[in-house]
Amino acid sequence: SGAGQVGESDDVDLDVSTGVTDDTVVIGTHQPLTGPAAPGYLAVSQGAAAIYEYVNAQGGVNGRQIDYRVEDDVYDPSQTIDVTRQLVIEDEIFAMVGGLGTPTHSGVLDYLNEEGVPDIFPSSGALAWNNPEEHPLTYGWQTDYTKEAKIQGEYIAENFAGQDVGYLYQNDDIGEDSQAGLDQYLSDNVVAREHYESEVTDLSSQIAELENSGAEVVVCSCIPAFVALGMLEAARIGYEPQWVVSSIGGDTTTLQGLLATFTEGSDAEDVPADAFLEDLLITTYMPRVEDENDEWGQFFLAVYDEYGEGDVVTNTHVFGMTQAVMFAQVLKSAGEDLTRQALIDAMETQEWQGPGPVPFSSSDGDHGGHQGVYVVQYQAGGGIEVVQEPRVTDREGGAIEETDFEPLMPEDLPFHD
Amino acid sequence: MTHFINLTLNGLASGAAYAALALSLVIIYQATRLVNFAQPALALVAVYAAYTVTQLTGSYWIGFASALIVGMAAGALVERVIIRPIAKTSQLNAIIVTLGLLLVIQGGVGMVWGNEQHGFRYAFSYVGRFSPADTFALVSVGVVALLLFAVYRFTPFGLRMRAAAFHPESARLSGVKVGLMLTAGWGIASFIGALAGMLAGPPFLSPNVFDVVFVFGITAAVVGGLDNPFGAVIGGLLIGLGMSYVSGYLGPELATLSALAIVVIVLSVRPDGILSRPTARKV
Amino acid sequence: MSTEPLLSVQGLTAHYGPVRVLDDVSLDVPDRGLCAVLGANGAGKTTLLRTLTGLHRATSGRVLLEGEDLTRLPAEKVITRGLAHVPEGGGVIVELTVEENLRLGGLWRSDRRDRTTFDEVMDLFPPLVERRTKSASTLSGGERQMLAIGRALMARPKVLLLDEPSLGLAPLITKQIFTLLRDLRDHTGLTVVLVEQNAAGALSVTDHGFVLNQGRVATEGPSEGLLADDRTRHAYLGF
Amino acid sequence: MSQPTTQRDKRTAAPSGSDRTPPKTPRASSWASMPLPVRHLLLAVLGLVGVTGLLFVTGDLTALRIAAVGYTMLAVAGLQLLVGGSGQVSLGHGAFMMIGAYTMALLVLHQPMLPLAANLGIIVVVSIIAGIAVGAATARLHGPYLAGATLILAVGLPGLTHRYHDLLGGSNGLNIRTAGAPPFLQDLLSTSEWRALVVWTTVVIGLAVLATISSGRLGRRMRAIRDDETAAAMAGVPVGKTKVVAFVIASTAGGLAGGLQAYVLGTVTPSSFTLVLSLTLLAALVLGGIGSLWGALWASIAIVYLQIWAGDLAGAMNLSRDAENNLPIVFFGVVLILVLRFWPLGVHGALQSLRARLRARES
Amino acid sequence: MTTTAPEHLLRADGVTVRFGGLTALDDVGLRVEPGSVVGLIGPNGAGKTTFFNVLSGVLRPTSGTISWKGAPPPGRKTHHLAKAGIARTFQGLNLFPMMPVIWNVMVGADRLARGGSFSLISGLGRHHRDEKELEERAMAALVRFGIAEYATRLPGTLPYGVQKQVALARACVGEPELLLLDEPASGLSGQQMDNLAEQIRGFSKDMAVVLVEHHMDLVMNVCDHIVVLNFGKVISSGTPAEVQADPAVTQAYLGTPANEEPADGRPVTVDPGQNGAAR
Ligand SMILES: Nc1ncnc2c1ncn2[C@@H]1O[C@H](COP(=O)(O)OP(=O)(O)OP(=O)(O)O)[C@@H](O)[C@H]1O
Ligand SMILES: Nc1ncnc2c1ncn2[C@@H]1O[C@H](COP(=O)(O)OP(=O)(O)OP(=O)(O)O)[C@@H](O)[C@H]1O
Ligand SMILES: [Mg+2]
Ligand SMILES: [Mg+2]
Repeated sequence: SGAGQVGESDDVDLDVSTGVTDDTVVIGTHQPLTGPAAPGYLAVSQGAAAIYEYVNAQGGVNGRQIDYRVEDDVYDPSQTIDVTRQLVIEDEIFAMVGGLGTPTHSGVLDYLNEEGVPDIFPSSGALAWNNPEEHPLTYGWQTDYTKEAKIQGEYIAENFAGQDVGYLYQNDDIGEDSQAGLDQYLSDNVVAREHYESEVTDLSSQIAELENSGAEVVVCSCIPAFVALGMLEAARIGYEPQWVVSSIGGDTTTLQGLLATFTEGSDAEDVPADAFLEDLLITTYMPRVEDENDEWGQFFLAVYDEYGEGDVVTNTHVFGMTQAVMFAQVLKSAGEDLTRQALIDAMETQEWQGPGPVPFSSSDGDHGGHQGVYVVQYQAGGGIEVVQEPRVTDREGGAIEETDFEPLMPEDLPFHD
Repeated sequence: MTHFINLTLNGLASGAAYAALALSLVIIYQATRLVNFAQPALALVAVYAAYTVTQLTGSYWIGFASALIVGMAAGALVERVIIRPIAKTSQLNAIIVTLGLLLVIQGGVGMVWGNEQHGFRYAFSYVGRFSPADTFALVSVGVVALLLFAVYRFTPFGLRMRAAAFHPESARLSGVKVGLMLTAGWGIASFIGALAGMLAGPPFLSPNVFDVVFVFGITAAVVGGLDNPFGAVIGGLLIGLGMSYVSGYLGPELATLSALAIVVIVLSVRPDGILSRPTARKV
Repeated sequence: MSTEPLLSVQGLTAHYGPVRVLDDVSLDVPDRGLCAVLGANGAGKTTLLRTLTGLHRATSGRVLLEGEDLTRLPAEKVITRGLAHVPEGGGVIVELTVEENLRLGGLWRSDRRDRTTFDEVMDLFPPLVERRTKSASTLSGGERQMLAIGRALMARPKVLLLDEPSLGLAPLITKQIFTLLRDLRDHTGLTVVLVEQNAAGALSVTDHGFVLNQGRVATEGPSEGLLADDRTRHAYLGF
Repeated sequence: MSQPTTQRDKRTAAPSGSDRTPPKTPRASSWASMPLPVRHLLLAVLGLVGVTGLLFVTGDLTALRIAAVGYTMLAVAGLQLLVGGSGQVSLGHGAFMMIGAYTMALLVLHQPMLPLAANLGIIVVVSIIAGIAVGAATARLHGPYLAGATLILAVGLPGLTHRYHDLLGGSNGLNIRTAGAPPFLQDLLSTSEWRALVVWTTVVIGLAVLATISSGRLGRRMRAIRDDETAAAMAGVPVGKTKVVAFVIASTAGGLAGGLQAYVLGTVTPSSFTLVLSLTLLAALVLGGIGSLWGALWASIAIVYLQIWAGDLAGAMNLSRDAENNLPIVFFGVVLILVLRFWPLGVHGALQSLRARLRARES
Repeated sequence: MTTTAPEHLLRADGVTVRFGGLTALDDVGLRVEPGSVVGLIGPNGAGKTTFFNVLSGVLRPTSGTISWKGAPPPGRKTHHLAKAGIARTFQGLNLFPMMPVIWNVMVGADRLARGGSFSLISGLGRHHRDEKELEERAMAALVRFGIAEYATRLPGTLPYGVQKQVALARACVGEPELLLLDEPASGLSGQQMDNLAEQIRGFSKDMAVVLVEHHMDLVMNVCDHIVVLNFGKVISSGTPAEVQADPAVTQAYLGTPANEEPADGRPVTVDPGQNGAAR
């Protein structure tokens, strides 16, 4: 028989409580802790760990302490496979939570589903996660790139009507999916499409090209390091477009940290980090630590202060923390009698009420996770202002709609004992 | 046309960084006949030291100086403690040990300073198509290459150094303190490596920041010819320009492939690099 | 010999791994002496010279130069005490130019800027003059040997150790070099230790000979004596 | 990686890297009188039996790692022939693995009905072509120049996946699903165990071929070239051709290894075939011992397990987060340095001298 | 010459080699008949090794032709010539330092293996028999040269004289038709030199020999014909007796007694060209 001809696999048994004891539940994740991708993503698991510590300090969930195991895969899919198997077979995790990265997680998607391991909230905006037919145990998390880009596109079309737009995107599914959304609203105004490879940290030719094309608005579907690089490069050649950054790159705390030390004591001192970031538009779906009015943001700061390890709290930490809160929520809903089936049932029936301020979907054949984004703008001095309330949409040609979703505040949301 | 000029200037700027690292590799090669994979790691330590010192003192230039000193000391130390006993056994072993060192130092830096990114400024303003920082990079690399060339070709010290590298036993029979020369070679090379790090490090530091630069540094050294500091400079600029043009006109995903193309083309015409001397008589 | 020897080797023993290649070798070389060290292949001649200059560690025994103990000194220090060594095969550094090779030989001297030695050596080997700036790798076998000897002379040594200098040299040149050695001894007071396979030739220019056999000094004596002694010749020198 | 100075160090006995196993003085045992391929195939069968036994006593996770040891060993063994045999230090071995892996993935995706054996056969053909291309392009290069060229090959080749995004999947690569154990074996073997067996069957055959080449005439020709090209040519050895053949053999082993990796893991991405992989292969080879195929075994065990052990160690040591994260990297580096410091001939060399010492004590 | 072979085994005509401005060989010709021993002598730097390099394909001449058995050689690369039956030793020995002596010699015998590329790559077919045969031949050669005891040693650990024997064994074991020997006697003792003469005369039963050597006794003893080079030019050729009697040779190479004791007491100059024409 052919090497590529795969038979049907048997149904998996979900009525098991692997990794669960009376007072603990073991969960695992794969993250890049070292290697070139580590600087960008290290904070995710740090944030999550802080929340689990907090939850455990409050008595755990349904009397169980959460044992959070983070394995380093160096962002190399072949290592992801090994550490995932190690987590499943050796550590006997109850569920995989927040496995990070598109190429990495793609490699273990089938395995987790075949082994009957719930695959909750992969940390990536790829479209692949939302496929309940093939991967019934996988529940997406991040607002997918196309949805986000549609809302970005609409916002730009409305607020910068008639202006020329340039794209700067990472040359993988981030860029591909983002363009699919942006083009629905902006295709007539696009004057340049520039991409970068995450291995090459030189954006000079791309930025030069963007300037050349006369783009007045630049949409950056990039990770934070490349947002910062792009801004520096633009500043270098005196190019000042309106930057629009998507959630993955719009971590102003991180950006600020990078740009502040960078400009410290240099000739560019008169160009403080603020000046780079001023008026920056960001689409986002999570609480924000820059926002003093954001109760969740403030809550996270407080939790991290007590349970985290040093560091400035960035929105990348918040990414992990939001995930952890939501996982704790669903764990609570799953009840005392914890089995994998119970968790899946809880996922399907959960009424999500935060911390993210946008609706969340994990049921009815839609495992898409966050459904939309809101738009914030960076203010001089480090704060942000919400310039457009959350809107939701689909990933196809559907309309963009406002939502009346209201998240519960930290003290009202049950996610620990 | 402006696009072309932009690409050229960009290429020169990044080429200067490659050239600097290539220079340090050429020095080590001339002093020990080794390709030193630990070079970027030594530069990393130096630059992180500069980062810390700058944070503490508030002065960039004190940091800059400490980077050079730390780099040099680290290079000399590594030679004495780790490389020397192993280099005796075989050359391949010594090269592999530099690989091991790369891991140890890179991991060590991660342990001490964390794997997060840190912002790190340029020596001079980076603003401008060809900014003062770029000028500084290009000029300092050029000056260093010139100095090294002069030292190697025309001073007794340079002669001793080359003799020790090529034929340690004959060098000893001529009264050359071979061990000292090796240590000095590593020290100087790491000094230049640290300089390269200060040029190539900004704007953001992380333990892996030099991985890519180093690859192009090696490429540049090989393209230019390992026996000549000017080769490193020419190779660096060639790689920098080539990659800039290709990524500007054809697409950035082809940048590394274009470096490969440059290597293949240059080495197929001149197997020992652009500035190689005629191959030695074999029998 | 009544006078204090210039170079004195006392009970020298050396090994390669477990194999003993020098076994309690003692020999005295007088000031201004011309000595030959002879022996079959593998007798240990090369090893003896390498041990003298510190390229190879002695297991036991001592090497004294003008009474100073050199045994534990590394080669680069030994050289500065006035010992020069033309190794087997010459050890020319082919990556350097001819001139650089020569300059290297005298580099450790404080008077290295003084060009007279250099000029003298150049005068001795005219074929090297026109190849001064060429890479030493282009030299022919014999030219390399000249360069090696020249480099050793650049150090203005008290004692010159030569390991088969005639290797690859035309007969005329060999003769001239042997003559040169005598000449240098007479005019500059050089002391020479000459290792040679060409026993007859070596004994005819030297005044004292040592015969090594399996790492031991089998016999020694004035050169004419050895040359005349049939027993020694047949037993050890094979002619 | 450096150009040996002509006529340098002819005297210094450098035991390291030399072929410590000169042919034994003819011994009239029936084993020695068997042709090499037969001997090596017998050893291969023995090895396969051993692996099968090991699979039955261990679990699924170990099966995956045993498979990983298998294909890594094949890759390292190919590299060994190239570096240890012909003296061409290649830093781009990962590129060949990548070619094999993508070939496998494309075949499974686009020609799913082809049997695995046919896929492996096609990979061999593709790898041979790649080997000829690289070998011919680099045949004139020496030492560090060859190293530099192959290094940039390892770095540049993954760029193709971005260029031909639609075919090769860009940085997300390709995901494939391959068939598990045939029905009649399904009760006996788990999918992972079946795959490990498939891998090891291919690997032992490959190793038998490599061993035969390495200890036969071709191996001797390569070593001759490594030691002295002119003298080898003067003995009638075609230098350029032999160098290319060495590359072809290495690329085939590497390509097969990559293909097997894709088969086992079901995913190929450019980030699995970085320079780090190529350098790790070479480093591990020297660590294991460059002179013998046994060295390749130790090397592959080191590649697969050192990280894991270090991870366990770090977990047990209660370090700060930064320290814990980075410990595995440091650990590998330290092991590498220490092994080469005290056992210049690698683990295999150390074991050999240990055996020699034990034997000396016995007699 | 008395041999009546209709064809020369090797014939070189008008060989000129220039290195930049230096003419290392200038219109040099040579004929070698089967079974003969031809001596090639001349001062240091005369171009002898360079000529060998041309004959063995290591170096491409600037101009000039070589013919092998009356036809152009089968290829221009060294290994083509080696396959055709030319073997050589090197002035610098060029042994394979990291291979045991027996393997060194087996490489020399490699051209006698009869298996094709298939057996070479697969290790099947003739390979096993070939290997056995090569090993036997190599061992026999070691025995013949009296160095069998060193079979498993690395060349670098051997005395120079033994290394020379290894090099000789490696060159001869392949049963070449033409053997080029570059200073085989340097570093040998008198006894060994006699053996060498014997060996060379033995070789010439099966193969022709071209001998570069500075030991005149040996050269005069074994050569049928001698060619003398100086500054890249042939300055004399003929039988040993003829050459020895040629004053040009005496002046340029062998030296006259007058040279030995310079009259003025100044250090002598070592100059092979002192009597030669300026270039
Ligand atoms: N590096 C080495 N390792 C092991 N044994 C060695 C080494 N070098 C030399 N020997 C051994 O030491 C002994 C003496 O060698 P040495 O080279 O001193 O002899 P020699 O008298 O100079 O001979 P020749 O006249 O041939 O040069 C020989 O048996 C040789 O095999
Ligand atoms: N590659 C080269 N480049 C420049 N000059 C060279 C080269 N090869 C040889 N020569 C010169 O050509 C001349 C002839 O050299 P060759 O080695 O043939 O001399 P030889 O007759 O073998 O001398 P010897 O008896 O000393 O070995 C020498 O003067 C040498 O310096
Ligand atoms: Mg000797
Ligand atoms: Mg010669």
